[in-house]
Amino acid sequence: MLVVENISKHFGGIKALDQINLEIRAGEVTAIIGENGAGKSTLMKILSGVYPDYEGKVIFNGKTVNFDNPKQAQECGISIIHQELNLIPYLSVTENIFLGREITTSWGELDKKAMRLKTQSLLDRLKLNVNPDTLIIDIKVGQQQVVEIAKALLTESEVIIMDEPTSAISDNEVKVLFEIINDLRKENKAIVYISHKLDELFKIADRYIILRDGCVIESGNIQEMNADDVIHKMVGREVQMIRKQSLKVTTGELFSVKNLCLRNPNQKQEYLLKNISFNLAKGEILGVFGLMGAGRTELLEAIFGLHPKYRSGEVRISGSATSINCAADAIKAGLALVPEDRKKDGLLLDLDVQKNIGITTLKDMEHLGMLEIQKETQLCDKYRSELKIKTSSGKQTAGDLSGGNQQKIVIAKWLATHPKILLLDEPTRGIDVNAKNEIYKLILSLADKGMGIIMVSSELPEILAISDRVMVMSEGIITAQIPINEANEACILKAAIPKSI
Amino acid sequence: MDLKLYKPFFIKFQSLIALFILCLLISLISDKFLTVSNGWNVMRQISVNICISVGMTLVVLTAGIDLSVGSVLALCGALTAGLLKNGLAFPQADLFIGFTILGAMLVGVLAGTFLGAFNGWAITKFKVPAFIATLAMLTIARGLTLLYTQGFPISGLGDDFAYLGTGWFLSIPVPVWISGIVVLLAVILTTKTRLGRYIYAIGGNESASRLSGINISRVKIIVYAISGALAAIGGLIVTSRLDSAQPNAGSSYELDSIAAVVIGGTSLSGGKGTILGTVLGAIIIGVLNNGLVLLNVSPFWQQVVKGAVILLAVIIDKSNSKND
Amino acid sequence: MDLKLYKPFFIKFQSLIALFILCLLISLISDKFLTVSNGWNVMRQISVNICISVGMTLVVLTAGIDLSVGSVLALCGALTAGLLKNGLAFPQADLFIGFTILGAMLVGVLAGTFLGAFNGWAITKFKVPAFIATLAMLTIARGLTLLYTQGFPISGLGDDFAYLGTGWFLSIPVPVWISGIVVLLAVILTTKTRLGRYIYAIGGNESASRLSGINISRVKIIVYAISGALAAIGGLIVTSRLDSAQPNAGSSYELDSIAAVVIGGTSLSGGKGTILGTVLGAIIIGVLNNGLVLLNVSPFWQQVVKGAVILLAVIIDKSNSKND
Amino acid sequence: KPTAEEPKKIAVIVSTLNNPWFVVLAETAAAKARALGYEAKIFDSQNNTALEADHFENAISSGFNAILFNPTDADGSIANVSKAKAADVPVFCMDREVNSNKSATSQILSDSYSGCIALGKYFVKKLNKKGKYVEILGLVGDNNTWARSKGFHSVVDHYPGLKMVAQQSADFDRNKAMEVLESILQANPDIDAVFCGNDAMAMGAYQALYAAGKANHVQVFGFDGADDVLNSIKEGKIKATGMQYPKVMAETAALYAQEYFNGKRNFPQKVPVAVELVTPENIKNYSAN
Ligand SMILES: Nc1ncnc2c1ncn2[C@@H]1O[C@H](COP(=O)(O)OP(=O)(O)OP(=O)(O)O)[C@@H](O)[C@H]1O
Ligand SMILES: Nc1ncnc2c1ncn2[C@@H]1O[C@H](COP(=O)(O)OP(=O)(O)OP(=O)(O)O)[C@@H](O)[C@H]1O
Ligand SMILES: [Mg+2]
Ligand SMILES: [Mg+2]
Repeated sequence: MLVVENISKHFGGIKALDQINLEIRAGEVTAIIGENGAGKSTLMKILSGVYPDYEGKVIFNGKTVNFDNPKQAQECGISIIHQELNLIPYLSVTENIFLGREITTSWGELDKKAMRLKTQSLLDRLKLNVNPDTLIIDIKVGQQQVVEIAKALLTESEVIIMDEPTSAISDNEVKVLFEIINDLRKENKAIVYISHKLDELFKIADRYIILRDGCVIESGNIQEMNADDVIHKMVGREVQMIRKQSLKVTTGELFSVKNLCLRNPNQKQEYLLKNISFNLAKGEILGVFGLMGAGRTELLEAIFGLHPKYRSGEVRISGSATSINCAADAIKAGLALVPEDRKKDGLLLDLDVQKNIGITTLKDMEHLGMLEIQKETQLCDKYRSELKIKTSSGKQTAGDLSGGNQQKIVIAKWLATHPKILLLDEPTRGIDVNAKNEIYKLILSLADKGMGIIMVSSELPEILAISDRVMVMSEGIITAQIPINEANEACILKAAIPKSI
Repeated sequence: MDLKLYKPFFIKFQSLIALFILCLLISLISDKFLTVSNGWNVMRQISVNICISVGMTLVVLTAGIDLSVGSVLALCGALTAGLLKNGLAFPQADLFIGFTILGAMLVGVLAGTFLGAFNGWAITKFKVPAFIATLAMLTIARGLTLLYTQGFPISGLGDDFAYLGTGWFLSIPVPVWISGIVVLLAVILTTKTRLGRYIYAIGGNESASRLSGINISRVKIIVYAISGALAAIGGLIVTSRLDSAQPNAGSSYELDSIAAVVIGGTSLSGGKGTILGTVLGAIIIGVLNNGLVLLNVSPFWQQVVKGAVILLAVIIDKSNSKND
Repeated sequence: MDLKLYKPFFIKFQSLIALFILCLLISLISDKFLTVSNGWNVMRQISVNICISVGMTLVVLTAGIDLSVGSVLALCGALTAGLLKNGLAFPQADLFIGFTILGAMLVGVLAGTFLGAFNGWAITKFKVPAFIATLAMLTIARGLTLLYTQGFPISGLGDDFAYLGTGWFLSIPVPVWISGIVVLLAVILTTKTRLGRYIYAIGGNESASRLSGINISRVKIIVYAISGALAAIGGLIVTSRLDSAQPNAGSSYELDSIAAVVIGGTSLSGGKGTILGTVLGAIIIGVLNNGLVLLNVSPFWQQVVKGAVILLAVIIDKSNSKND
Repeated sequence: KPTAEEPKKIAVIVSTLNNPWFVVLAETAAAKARALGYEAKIFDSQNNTALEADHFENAISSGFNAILFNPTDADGSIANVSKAKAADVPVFCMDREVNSNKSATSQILSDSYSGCIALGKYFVKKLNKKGKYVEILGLVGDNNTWARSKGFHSVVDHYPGLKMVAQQSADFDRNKAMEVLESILQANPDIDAVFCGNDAMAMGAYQALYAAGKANHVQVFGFDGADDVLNSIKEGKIKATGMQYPKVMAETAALYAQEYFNGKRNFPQKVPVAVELVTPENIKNYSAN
């Protein structure tokens, strides 16, 4: 149905795609697999008309096509869910879904009623319980991603490209999405599916195509593959996947939280977090699981002192009560937070790697009021080799790096502060298997050195793989704390599902 | 959550509080303030700023800015006045073209539209920051005005033309009608049309809008052209009210109109705001100017008070609507 | 990739091309342009704009804007002149405080620092947009200047004070020394100190900076205070050059200095730019002003040409540096 | 150094070109200089003393031989004129003076203060020493504003029957004057006269009165002698203005420059050019062009 012949694409001097040939068939789900930076998104952007200039040919239904803009591709029947969220913050859900494709009355006036109705039915189909008039800024990332999916489903398309549609949503929503994909497959639509979550691919895909460094390495039926093969092909060498060796015996309380509450800034009487109490031992990894909207991000932010006005409760570090009212307090107390959205809250995208890593510890590099740049260079080099950050030099702009390497930079800048407690919010979101593996190794070795770690994640396998203890949250309260040797998917999920439904 | 849906309303409401306090204070001191005739007076005085600020709102909604409004106003006013008074003469070709009032006005508005479109073209085609492109136009249009008028006002344009600025229609001043119609059309544009939707979308997230198939350049050029056209309409009103086109008309109008836009709750980073908010902002500024004169505040103090009130109005706004 | 590393250099380089073309064109037509005396002439003329623009660059790097520089300049100049000439008299308390030149200058600069810090305080404390807070300060400081001077210039400040604006030191005009030192300190600040790093960080990503433990409010207040202090220094130079503090000095200086900043390659959305780029931008504007006069361009045409050249300079810049 | 064949160059530095009165002053000076066989060039200081200083430096360094000067400010411009004197470039002031007897070669001045005294006397007469009036000031930071205001008040303030009900600034701008007076009329609908600091504002004030239907009861006084106002006086719309003679001053200054080049050095320091009171009675002697 959609055939790609000899496509190459350069960005300046970099070759992102090199002589790609592949075919996407109707009635099948084709998975595109590859490391961060392999060129998956670039290829999809070519297919969907975002990049009009490239070498090679795209043949759609037997005809060579060359789209000048996304609209043409859409009108031809190719729609795409982009990897990055592409929503307008101050427009409503309806307005976003219909953007560029508004329904108008014969007067040329926007037909808001019709659009709202259609949106409602789309949202129902996706089981997203959000008022169509809500502004995008007011819904959470996971819900936004569902809106992105709704956007792609609005028009009848023959080819639907999904570039990491599940990076921000949890299992329930993924299940709904997969039902929809199955329906689409039955309607003989072609679906392209990109994800770094390998288990998803095995669940939904029919065929696979592996990309590495801009080249097609292999393609075939996914049934004939297993996870280790895929990883091997993707990375180009054997990867030793991490398995937690043994349960550590951890002693000594490092950190504890008592009766932590957080009021909703918009509705004073409502609580986002209610009476959260738990503790963390030296060298312990506490995995925090919950469904979308459980309040995990808020928990980490509240601990880190980001909402001082709305928070109550007590935080103890090494036994003594500590008041933390801003990020600087938190750093001083030995805390570090790797935020959920690394582009928005973690990185200085326009600055180079070295400046990003140095930003938290500039105070230590001052001599007579001047910065000693070579100290910063040393620090940067140290973490580049310790964390295996792939950059040409410390002077490379952070925004140009792949997701995994960006995440390592954020971790590096926090390790530089020598924290006692590391808070990680979705540390592997959007990161390929190989890089994930390296981050796991890093987390484990930090814990071995005595650091206390709280890791929020929406991926159960990840939680099970590296935690010493699992804490489950739902609707702002802790619903279970399970030692790892008693934990399994069933009992964790049971605790995570909100009681109010 | 539900409150959020009404946020645009809420924003307006905030400025309304500031306006209300202001009116209350002034009317406590002067009994001349809350009269019908002073009401029309204020409305007539702000009609020019409203026209300009409506265009500015559209520009700011796309995350742009238009510094050239004041000099475009002057140039278009002068052009209309010149054509009306002297027509177009080509002595070499022995050709003379006279203009009717409507014809001259049309040329003025078209010229404004063109200058605005040129701004938009420079901004989209060469990726020049809007601040610089329109700053350049500010200087260029002022220079062209001085060249066209040779530095002299063009006066004595006749009573028919004066109707535009000084007449009454159905007991409402004509400039108020004009600004009212401009506001109405702009409200329809922003809330009921595709173009309006795109304006908000571009200001909210330009790259996402591009991916949604919106022709960014076209929308921006149209928006700057509208701003130019509205500045020209403002120029016609000013010229007609004075019965004279002044070469230095409109200087620093850009600051007044941006102030109206921001006081009205529109964010300078684009994507958020309403036309009615801007109208409220313009009314606040107009009431303030009028009040200061009515109270016969000394010209020295006026500027201090004006600055402080604007600052306070925005602070009241912000502190009531909490998180941006 | 490698090109990117040199981007700051590249940006400067771009403006250099524009400057070079400009100088070449002017010197082809006028033999008076490329002379030593005219060189000092231009440098002395731009020294005030350089002082202001350096402060503006810091503000813009944090994604802010400072519209109040012109009137802060006027107020601080007037204050220094007033203290120098009349001292501080408290007739009720029968107290008179005379000021030395250095003392009066210090008070002027402190006043500028304070006004700037006030801007920063309003912006960070009440989340007022920088545009509005500094616009309010523009009006307030101008009003205070008029109040303090009662509308009259303060003149006759003596030869010692005049040295600051008109003297020479080691064959270089004193104002050029001052602006040179300001530039040097600012380059050190932006490249070698923690504060400088924070300024770029805040402009690049405010929420990431906050999470990294940077005290955003403190940095912003300091930056606006520096901008105010540099405007005050500019005010001292202007006052000393004229041997007189003019109540309406510095009007629309904000536009000139923002133009220098943007022509110099600093992005108005913050986080990207250099002090040296701004200096180049200021030189381009200065050379342009000087050249137009030397070439005997008529004053009306000057504005048109100036606008067009600024637009062209930025277009050359943009089209050579390709991606953003 | 210019050779003998090369024509001498004269710079005309004028405070602003944003106002027709100064355009006339500058262009007449330049035209006269050209008519006398010199090169002439107009510099616009845009009411900015610092820009004026730049112009002086540029003019001196690019070899102008004389400067016909309309200062931005009486005090603020002294330093500039002294600079020219130090460089041996003669400066002839036109219309406005600089407060120094040693800097300029000669000053050909229009006396705003005395002009407004005459205007004030006429004002008192026309109002019969009794009534409410409004004063509209020019730019409050401009010394011409105050010269005119003080001259006017030095007469009018002696009459307790004349009551100033509002004093506001309109920045010498026609539109602002109209808007300010519109608002003042709301608070003081019963005024008898308006005194404006220049003619543009007088026209704006008239416009406001006309729109309010009060043009017949309220007398408007301006200053400058602009064409618009001369016509209006003829039509009975405006009561009086102070006529300044920009052309006379400009031509005199150019002639002085010629004499200077021819070797004359002993110029009178101040040459006053009287401001004449223009009223409906004598308007026929003044033609608007
Ligand atoms: N706009 C751009 N400018 C320059 N280089 C780019 C641009 N977009 C992508 N690249 C480069 O092209 C290569 C392929 O990137 P692409 O986004 O297609 O990777 P991907 O396979 O989608 O990775 P991920 O799994 O992280 O999404 C990378 O090296 C990237 O740095
Ligand atoms: N901007 C906001 N305005 C109002 N309520 C919000 C906002 N952001 C979050 N909430 C509410 O806070 C609660 C917790 O959201 P949060 O994002 O912390 O969940 P989470 O468990 O971190 O989910 P995720 O898996 O997406 O990280 C939700 O009930 C949500 O409705
Ligand atoms: Mg991708
Ligand atoms: Mg979260």
